[in-house]
Amino acid sequence: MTAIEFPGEPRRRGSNLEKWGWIYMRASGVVLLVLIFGHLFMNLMVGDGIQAIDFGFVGGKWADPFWQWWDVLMLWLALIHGANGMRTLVNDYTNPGTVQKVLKGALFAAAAVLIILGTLVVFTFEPCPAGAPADLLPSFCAA
Amino acid sequence: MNTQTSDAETTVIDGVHYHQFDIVIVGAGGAGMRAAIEAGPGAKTAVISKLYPTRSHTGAAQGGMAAALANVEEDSWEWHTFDTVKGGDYLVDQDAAEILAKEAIDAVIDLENMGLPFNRTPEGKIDQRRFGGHTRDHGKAPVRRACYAADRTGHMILQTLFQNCVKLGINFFNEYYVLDLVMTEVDGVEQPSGVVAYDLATGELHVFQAKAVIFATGGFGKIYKTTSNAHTLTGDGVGIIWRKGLPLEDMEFFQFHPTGLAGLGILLTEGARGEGAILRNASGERFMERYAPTIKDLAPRDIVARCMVQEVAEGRGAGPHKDYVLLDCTHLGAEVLETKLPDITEFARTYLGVDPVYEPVPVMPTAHYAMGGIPTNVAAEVLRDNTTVVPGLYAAGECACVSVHGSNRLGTNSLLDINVFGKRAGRNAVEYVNSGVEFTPLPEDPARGIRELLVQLRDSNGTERIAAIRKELQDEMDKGAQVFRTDESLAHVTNVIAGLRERYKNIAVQDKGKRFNTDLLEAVELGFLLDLAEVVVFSARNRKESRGGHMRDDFPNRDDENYMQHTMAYLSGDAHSADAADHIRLDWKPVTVTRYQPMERKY
Amino acid sequence: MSTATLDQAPAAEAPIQSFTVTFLIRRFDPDVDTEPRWQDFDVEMYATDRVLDALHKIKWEQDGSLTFRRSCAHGICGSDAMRINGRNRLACKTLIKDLDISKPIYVEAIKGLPLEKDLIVDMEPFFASFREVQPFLVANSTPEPGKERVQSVANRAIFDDTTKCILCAACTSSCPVFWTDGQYFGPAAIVNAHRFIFDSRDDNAQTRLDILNDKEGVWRCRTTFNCTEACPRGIEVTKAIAEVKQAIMRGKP
Amino acid sequence: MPETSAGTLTTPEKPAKQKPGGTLYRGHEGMWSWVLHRITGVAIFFFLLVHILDTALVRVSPEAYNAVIGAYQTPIMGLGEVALVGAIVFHAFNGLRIILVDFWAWATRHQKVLFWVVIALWVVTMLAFTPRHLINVFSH
Ligand SMILES: Cc1cc2nc3c(=O)[nH]c(=O)nc-3n(C[C@H](O)[C@H](O)[C@H](O)COP(=O)(O)OP(=O)(O)OC[C@H]3O[C@@H](n4cnc5c(N)ncnc54)[C@H](O)[C@@H]3O)c2cc1C
Ligand code: HEM
Ligand code: SF4
Ligand code: F3S
Ligand code: FES
Repeated sequence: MTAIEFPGEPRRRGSNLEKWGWIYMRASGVVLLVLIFGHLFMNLMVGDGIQAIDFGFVGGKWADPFWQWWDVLMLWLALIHGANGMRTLVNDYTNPGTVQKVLKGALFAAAAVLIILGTLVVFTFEPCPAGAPADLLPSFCAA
Repeated sequence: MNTQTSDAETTVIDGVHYHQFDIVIVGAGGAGMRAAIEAGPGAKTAVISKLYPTRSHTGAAQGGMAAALANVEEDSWEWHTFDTVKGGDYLVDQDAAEILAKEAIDAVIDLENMGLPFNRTPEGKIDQRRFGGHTRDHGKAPVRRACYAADRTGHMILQTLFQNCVKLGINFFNEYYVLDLVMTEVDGVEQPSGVVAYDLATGELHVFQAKAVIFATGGFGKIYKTTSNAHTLTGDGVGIIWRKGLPLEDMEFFQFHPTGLAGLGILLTEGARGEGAILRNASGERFMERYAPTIKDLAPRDIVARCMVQEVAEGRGAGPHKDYVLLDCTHLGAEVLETKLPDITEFARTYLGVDPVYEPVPVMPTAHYAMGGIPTNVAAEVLRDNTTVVPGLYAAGECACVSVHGSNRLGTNSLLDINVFGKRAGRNAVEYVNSGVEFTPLPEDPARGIRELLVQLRDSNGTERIAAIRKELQDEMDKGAQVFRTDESLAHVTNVIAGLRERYKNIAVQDKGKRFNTDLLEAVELGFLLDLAEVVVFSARNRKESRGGHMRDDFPNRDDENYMQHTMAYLSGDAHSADAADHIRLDWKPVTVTRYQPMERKY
Repeated sequence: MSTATLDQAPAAEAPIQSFTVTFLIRRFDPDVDTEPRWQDFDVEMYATDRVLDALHKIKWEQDGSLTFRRSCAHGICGSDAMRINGRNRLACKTLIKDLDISKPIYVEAIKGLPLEKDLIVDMEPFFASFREVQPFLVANSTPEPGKERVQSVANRAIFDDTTKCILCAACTSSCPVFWTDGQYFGPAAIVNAHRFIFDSRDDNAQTRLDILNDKEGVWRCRTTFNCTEACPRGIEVTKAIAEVKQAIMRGKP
Repeated sequence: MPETSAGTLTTPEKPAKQKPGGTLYRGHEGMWSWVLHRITGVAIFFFLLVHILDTALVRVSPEAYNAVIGAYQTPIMGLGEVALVGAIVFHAFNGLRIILVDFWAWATRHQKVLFWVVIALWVVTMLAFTPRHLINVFSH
């Protein structure tokens, strides 16, 4: 009867983790603020800033477990935070159905793959790979 | 879909939908929903309302609801009865007033138990405030009797009742305009068999067959221009009853509330004066001291309104045109205004740009409340003459006349009225439908008259604008039938109305559509307004005395000898004839007096 | 200044001057139109008139088919929420003097509910959400017969703000989250749940908190504050929503 | 929100073009901060995806990593980094504002003020960051 249709349909109900998602966004946000600002400061503000970043710089940082953990923590928190935030957008702008499922699946997959990849990279990182030109490596490799 | 209903058994014949309910309640204001709460659990009930329930004008009521709870000071229901009788200038049926005052206490407690958030005393009990005409010990001093929730008492009542209807799962048919009551003769007795309603959304007609019908359609303040009433208060229910040939009682008594925002009519509750606000004229004088030395600004409304008009008439009005007086709240302080009178403070700020904390507010009387209406007995049963009831037909609320308000209603007694008599109507209707009565058969094509009326209106291509006729009616009613009336002014209005009724036959409805055709409905509503205004003026002309809300300049005194009785107006003859005398017949109905003999009314 | 004198009388002193104001109204008649269309009307108005007066003037003097809801005309019944110059307001509470009349005034129906005709939308989804939060007192205790339940002034004050709601839908239809898919319960439903969750006489708070802990419940609110700004009753809607969120986290009111 | 403004007080012109879909809702600080928060959040997310991948190149070889990082050091990317940091800083500060608004009644009442505080902090932070970063980018 209505010419301009109601965008919605009967409300879906059921148990959900929205509350935890909401809390997580805030908790992770506060921690991320510290982690990301620290990260940006170290990488962009100290010394020559972005110009100083190269393999050697990264290697130098990750030689220290402190920075390893820092970055891994940042990786996990940010990806989950970001992916969960993106899930909110998908919920807002798509209707339940295949498209929505595919998008959410893609978000989940991307976050999972990158978290695993990133974690592996940080912890299995080899600062002084054999055969690499010494001028590209962190200074301590010279030894 | 504008309804919240579980009514599955609908049949459609010739485009008309047929429903069947034990009880049909017309109107979802305070009275209608209070009845529904009583009726819903006991019988299959439908509430039909032209507005969403929460849009009803009960929500506009501000000041409070009277009950002798004695929570803050000594009080008793006898005193309340006396005040009601005296306030109504002894035209009150005293048996009804007694019931009102006695059942008030339960009515308030019921509402509280249903969840209404009353203001509280420091001990956590329902707080009470002063209100016009409510006194301790038969007029000795103002008493705190009005239970309130800030200045939103009506809002809270309406919401609370609606919430409880939701809780009970009451069937609502919202934005359905009831346009006719179907009466069928059974064994020589006319009784209701249903109502015909127009679904605003679709333009389709619905017939609701019912064993009992309760009218709770509110007032008809829109016959006046300056009024505190909503645009939708066009008296449809009262008009329907009138057109059925049933009588209307005491229609000449219309209450003008003293403190409407000047020029606008928006109400500032009497609760303001209950909290201590003062009326002043241009020179700052507290003029009520002269007229009612004992209770001053808290005299009943008819008296205060009259004094205000008199002050202005005698040149003591304030403002550039000396055409209003001032309500001074400045000494109450921001705290009291913000906590106890927040809404009216905002109204003054929004609509007049006046801040009551710092400046007095321009006010003038505004048409407020119809004391008259559909005559009922104390069981809320509608009367067809002075004593005979129409079986299965009930009325409650402002559309009804019990009469607990006589010739002048006391503030806070109407919210009480809708609860006490709304409840009685619902309860008695349940008892009636469960007493073994059958559905009264509907006549062949019960919607025919209405269908024809609507087709005729929709197709009308006359030259008269609905709004122009309505405006002229309202202007003239304000001039000739307001606080002060004379035979001359009333005769003039009578003529004007006759002319307008003629012009009404030649109106134009511009919207030819079916869906949400409010243009069409405004035309229908105007028809009711014209009918009712005519009865008001005709009854007023006939009462050659001054009493309560009816103040005749040419007969300034109360005349108990000739007029201590209710007016009963009947439609007789051709409703369309030009001369009201050709189709209105007036009769009298005695006033029930139990304890209080008429006395002079001094405050 | 407690005594008033003639020259203190405010309001009426303003010179009575009228203006021609142009209104652009988004019209839609389902019987004829497939799409809403804008139509303009010129109306003579006074500064103290309200937008509702303008709509009435148009309906009564120019085009009787213009359709809108209204009743009380002073902001108490909640009939006439509409989008005026891009914001949700009550037509009867919006004064011409508070608008910029050098430009046309845009008037359109509230957003996010099905458009029925001109300024009228179908309110049923809105009321359905309202009903779903169980907006009524559920008390297990029985008060002494013939007596009120006792409630302290302080306890009464906790939920005072949310008792003011007139169910006008200005808030819900201003909420960007509600616009997206109309699934969100919406601020008005939460306000009315709040009204009972924090009423010391009520014993059903947990149920309501569970209902609002839904996917479409309070967590969808992104604190955009459009609701709070739109509310004609001045209810601090977002604050009420925040209080409900916290009650859910605490597990009790 | 009238796009086409009109003439004088007494004779407003008819706007030539009207919005068929209805006007844009004119929300206040709360709504616009949310719009910005959303846009910046999405932007950061997509950057993060790329950023993890490029950083992962350290596992491939120093040359590969340095080649990609080199791209970040060009002037054009340098400006892009300013935008990115701007987005992160806004999102971060506004995120804090949202958290305060959620948990602290005072902040709920004064969210508008807090929005302007966020903007002020953003300006200060960007003033500290941008010149230094751009000098780094352009001085090499
Ligand atoms: C501004 C104001 C302030 C007031 N303050 C107070 C106060 O402080 N204390 C006090 O005691 N009293 C007060 N009153 C009076 C009191 O509020 C009213 O008299 C009372 O609320 C009337 O209630 P009701 O249920 O009879 O009618 P209403 O609340 O007016 O309801 C009428 C109902 O009937 C329906 N209806 C009408 N016609 C039709 C139709 N044709 N078909 C279907 N449905 C129809 C409407 O939709 C509506 O639901 C005040 C009145 C006003 C105007
Ligand atoms: C720097 C510290 C950060 C803080 C303090 C922060 C804070 C927040 C908060 C509180 C929310 C919830 C907003 C709401 O519920 O309305 C949020 C949402 C979001 N955040 Fe962050 N965040 C930060 C970093 C990030 C990062 C690094 C990303 C990207 C990976 C990101 C992406 C998002 C997204 C996509 C949303 C959803 C936006 C929306 O729903 O509108 N945030 N952020
Ligand atoms: S909360 Fe305010 S805006 Fe929302 S429905 Fe209630 S009164 Fe209207
Ligand atoms: S507008 Fe909507 S997002 Fe929340 S603050 Fe109000 S409900
Ligand atoms: S008409 Fe009642 S709120 Fe505007």
